[in-house]
Amino acid sequence: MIMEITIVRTLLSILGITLVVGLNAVFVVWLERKVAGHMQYRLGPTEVGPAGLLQTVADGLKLVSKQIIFPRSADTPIFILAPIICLVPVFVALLPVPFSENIQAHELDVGLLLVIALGLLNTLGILLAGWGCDNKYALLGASRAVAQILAYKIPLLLCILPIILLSGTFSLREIVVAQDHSLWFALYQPVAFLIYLVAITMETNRSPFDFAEAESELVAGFHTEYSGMMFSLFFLAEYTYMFVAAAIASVLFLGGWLGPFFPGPVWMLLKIYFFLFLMMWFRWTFPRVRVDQMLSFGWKILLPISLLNFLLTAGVMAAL
Amino acid sequence: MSIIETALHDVNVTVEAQDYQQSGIHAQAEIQAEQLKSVCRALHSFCFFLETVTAVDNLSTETMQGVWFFNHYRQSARFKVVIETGRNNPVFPSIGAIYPGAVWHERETGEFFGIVYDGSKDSRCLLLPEDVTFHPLRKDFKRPEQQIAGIH
Amino acid sequence: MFDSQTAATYNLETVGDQENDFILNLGPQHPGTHGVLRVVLHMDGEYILSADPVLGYGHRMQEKIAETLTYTQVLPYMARMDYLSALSYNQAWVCLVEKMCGYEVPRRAEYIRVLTTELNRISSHFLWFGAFLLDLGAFTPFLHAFEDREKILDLLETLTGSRLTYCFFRFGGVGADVDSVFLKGAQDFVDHMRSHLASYHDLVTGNVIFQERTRDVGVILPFDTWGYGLTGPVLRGSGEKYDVRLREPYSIYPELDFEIPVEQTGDCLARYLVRLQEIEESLNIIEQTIAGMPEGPIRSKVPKIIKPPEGEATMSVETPRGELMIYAVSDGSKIPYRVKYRVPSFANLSIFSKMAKGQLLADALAVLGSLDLVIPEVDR
Amino acid sequence: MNRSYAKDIATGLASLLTGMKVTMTTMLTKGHTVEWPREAAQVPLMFRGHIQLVANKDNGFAKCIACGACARACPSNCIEVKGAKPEGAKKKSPTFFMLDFTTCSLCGLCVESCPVVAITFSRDYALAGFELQPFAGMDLLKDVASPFVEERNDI
Repeated sequence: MIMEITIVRTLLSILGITLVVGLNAVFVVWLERKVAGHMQYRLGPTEVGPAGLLQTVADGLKLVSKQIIFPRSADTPIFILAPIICLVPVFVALLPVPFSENIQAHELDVGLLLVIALGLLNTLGILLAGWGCDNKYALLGASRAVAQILAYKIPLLLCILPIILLSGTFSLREIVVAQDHSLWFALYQPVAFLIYLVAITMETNRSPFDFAEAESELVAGFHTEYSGMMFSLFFLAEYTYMFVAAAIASVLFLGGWLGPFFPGPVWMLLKIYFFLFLMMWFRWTFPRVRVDQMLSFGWKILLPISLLNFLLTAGVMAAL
Repeated sequence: MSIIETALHDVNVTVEAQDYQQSGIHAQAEIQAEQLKSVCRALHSFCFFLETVTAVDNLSTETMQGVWFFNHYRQSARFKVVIETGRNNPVFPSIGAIYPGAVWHERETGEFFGIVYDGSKDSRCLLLPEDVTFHPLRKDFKRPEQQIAGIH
Repeated sequence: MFDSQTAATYNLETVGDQENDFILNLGPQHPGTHGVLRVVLHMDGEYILSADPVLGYGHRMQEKIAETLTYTQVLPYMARMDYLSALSYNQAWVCLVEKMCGYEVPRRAEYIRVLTTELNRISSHFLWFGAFLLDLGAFTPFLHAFEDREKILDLLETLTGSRLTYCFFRFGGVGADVDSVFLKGAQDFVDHMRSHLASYHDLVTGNVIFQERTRDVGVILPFDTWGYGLTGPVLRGSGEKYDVRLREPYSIYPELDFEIPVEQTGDCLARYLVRLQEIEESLNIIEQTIAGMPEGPIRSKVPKIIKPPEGEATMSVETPRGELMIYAVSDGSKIPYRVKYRVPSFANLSIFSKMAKGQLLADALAVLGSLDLVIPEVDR
Repeated sequence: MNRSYAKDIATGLASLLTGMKVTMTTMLTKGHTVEWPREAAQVPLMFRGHIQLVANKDNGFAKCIACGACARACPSNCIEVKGAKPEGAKKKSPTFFMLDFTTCSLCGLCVESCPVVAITFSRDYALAGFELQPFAGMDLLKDVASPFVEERNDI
C-alpha cells in the first residue's frame, strides 16, 4: 500500500514538475517579451492567441521542427550532453520547492543544500556546451561562465546562512513555517535579500551579468552553435532555472506561500513572478557589466558585505 | 605669412597660394618625390592632419599625379601636395611612418591606381579582394567581365 | 572560424607563439560590428594582442561610379555612402558643384538645407546612441532613441518623401519647400527633445554600469589625432575643437549661434558626451533656422546640363561622423573626371587597431561602438 | 568602513534605480506601434514610391510625350521608354514604358527631369512580393491609358 502511494506520488510529482517547467517557460518567455516591448514603446507579441500568449508555443513548435546542426568539428557526445546536463538538474531542483503546506514534490531535510548544489551543475552544462562545439565564441562564453562561479556563489551562500541561523533548518518548508509567526526574513535581513537578488541574477546568467552569452560580444556565447530543439533546451533550462532561483528567493525572504486572502500556491506564484519581473526589469534597463568588473564587484563588494552581515547576524543571535 | 608657409619654411618647396573661394584649397605645392617625407615631417610637427592620400590619372598627358591633402585643426589651411610621375608603374614614397593614418589611404590608392608606395610596411589590398589584378581607377581600365563574374 | 594557416596570409605581426595563438575572426557577420566589418583579432584569453580590420565587404567602387555618371546623376549615390547622414552628403556634393560652377543659392534654400541637415544629424546621433548602448549590452536605450528618431524620420518624410536615403538637395536649391506644418512639427520636436533628453541621461549617462564601462576605456591621446586624421566627435572627445562648420564655414553656419562641444578625456565616455551635447546644439540650430526662415524662392535657375569649367575643387562639410571632403577634378565635360571622397569613418576606423591593443574584447567592442562607424561609408 | 566605498555603493545604487524608473515610466505609457496591416499606415503626400505616369485630365491618356528625358536622367538606367506619333497627333505618345524597379533607387531625378510633369511618385507603400518579375518589369502604362494600349494588347 505504501509502495503504491509512493509510486503514484512520484508519478504525480514528475507530471507536476514537467507541467511547471513547460507552462512556466511559455508564460515567462511571453512575459519577458511583453515587458521588454512595453519598456521600449512597443507592444510585444500580439498575434498568436489572446494577447500573444501562445506566441511561445508557436516558437517552440518552430524550434522543434528545425534541423539540429552538428558542427563538423564538434565533440558530438559532449555537444549532445551539454543541454541535457543544463536541463536535468533544474528539474531535480524543483523537487524540494514547496508551493504550499501540502504541495511539494518531495520534502527533504537538506532541500536548500540540494538546490544550491544542483545550481552549480548548470555551469557544468555551459562549460560542456562551450567546449564541445569547437567554436571560439562559445569557448569564451563558457570560460566566462566558469570564471564567475565563485564570485557569486560565495556571497550567495553567505546570504543564505543568516536565514539558516534564523530558522534553524535546511528544509525549505520549515523555513517558510518559521516565517509564519514572525515577519518575513527579508525585513530582518534586507542586506542579505538585496545581495541574494544580485547573486541570483548572476547565477542565472541574466543581464547585466549575461557575459556567457553576451550578444554584442560573443554572438550568442556558449550556445552559438546550437540550433533547433537543442537550443530550446538551453532556453528552457535558463527560464526554469530562473523560476527555481525565484522560488528559493521567495521561500527564503518573502515567506513562500504565506499571505492573506489567497490560497498558498497563488501567493507563491505571485512572489515568484515578482522576482522574475524584477530580473526582467534589470535586463531591460542596464548595460552589461564587463567580466572583470563583475568579478571585482563580487569579490570586493558582495563578499565583504555579505560576510559582515552574516557575522553581525550571528553576533546578535548569540547575544540574544 | 600663412601657417603653411611657416611650417614649410625650412623645406625647400614653393608654396603657391590658391583661390580658396573657387577651389576650397588654400595652397598647393608641386614637389619632387624625395621631398615628400621632409614636407610631411614639417607638416606633422606643425600639427597638420592628414585629410587624404589620393591620385589622379591623366591619360592625356601620360602622367600620374599623387595628391596629398593636409589641413589644420586650429585654422583653416587646406594644403595640397602634388607629385607628378609617369603613368607606367608609378612609385611614390610612403609617409606611413610619419602619418600612421596614411597607411590605409596608401593601401586604398595603391590598389585603385596600381601605385606602389615605397617603404610602406603594409601594402595589402584594402577594399578590393586580395587576388584582383586590375586597378579600377586607372583611366584605361576596362571592366573585366569574367573576373567580375568570378568575384560574386 | 579562422584557422592559423589562413591567418598567416594576413601577414599579422607575429605575437607570441604562433601555434597557440588564439585568433578570433570578429565579423563580417557579427552583432557588434554594425555591418560588414571584419576584424582579425589575435588574443590571449580575453585580451586583444593585435587587431587587424579587414574592409571591403561592402565596397561598391563609388569613385569609379562617379566617373561614369553626370554630375546630377551622382547625387543619389551620395546618400548610399553614409546612409545615416544622407543630407550631409547631399550638401557636400551640391555645394561642391555650386562652387565649381558658381551657382547662387537662395537664402531660403540655405536655411532649409541647414534645418534638414541638422535634423538628420540628430537622427544619426540617435541611431549611434542606440547602437553604442547595444554594444554595451543594453537594448532598451536603442529603442528609446529610435522612438525619437522616428519623429525626425516622419518629419523629413513629409518634406523629402524618403526616410533614410534622401536625395533632396538640388544644384542651386532644394527639392521642395517647407510649409508651416513642417516648421511647426520641427519646433514641436525641438521642444519635445529639450525636455526628453533628460530621460536619456537618467537611463544611461548616470548609470553606474555605463560609467564604469566607458570611463578611461579606449583613450585617444591628442598626439594621435592628427597623425590618423581624426575628425568629428571622435576628435572633439580628445579635446580638439575642430568642426568644419566652425573652421571652414559653409552655407549659413557663420550667421548661427551655436557651440562646438568638446571633452578633454578622450575616452568612450567623452565621445558619448560630445555627441549628446551635439544633439542639444543641433536643436539650437534648428530653432534658429525656424525662427529666421526667410521668404523667397527655393531654387535658383541652373542649366539643365551641368558642365563645370576645367579645374579642381574641394568641398568639406561636417557630417555627424566628422569631416567629409570631396575632391573633384573636372575636364570641362558633363561627367566628373575624378572624384575622391574623403570619408570620416575611414580615418576614424584606422586608429582602431592601435586602440584595441591590450584591451579586453568587451572594451574593444565598446571602442568600436564609440567610433560611430558606418561601414558602407568606409568601404564606399 | 571607508567613506568613499560606501558612498560609491550608494550613488551606484541610486543611479540604477533612476534608470529603472525610466523604464517603468515607459512601461506605463502607451506604445506607439502602428499595427499594420490591421491599421493603415499614414503616408505623407510627398511619399516616394515607385514612379507612375500621370494621366491627362481631358482624355485619360498618359501625359507622357515619350521624349526619353527621364530615361537619360536615370542614374541606374532603369527606365525604358518607346514612343510613336499617333496619326493626326502633334505629340508623341508612349508605346512602351517599363520601369525596372529592382535597380531603381527612388532618387526622383526622372520626376525632376520630366518637361511635361508626366511622371509622379506612387504612394503605394505595401510593395512586398514573392517574385522578382513584377518588379523587374513594371509596366507603367498598365495603369494609364495610352492611344497605343489596345494596339499593344493585340500583339
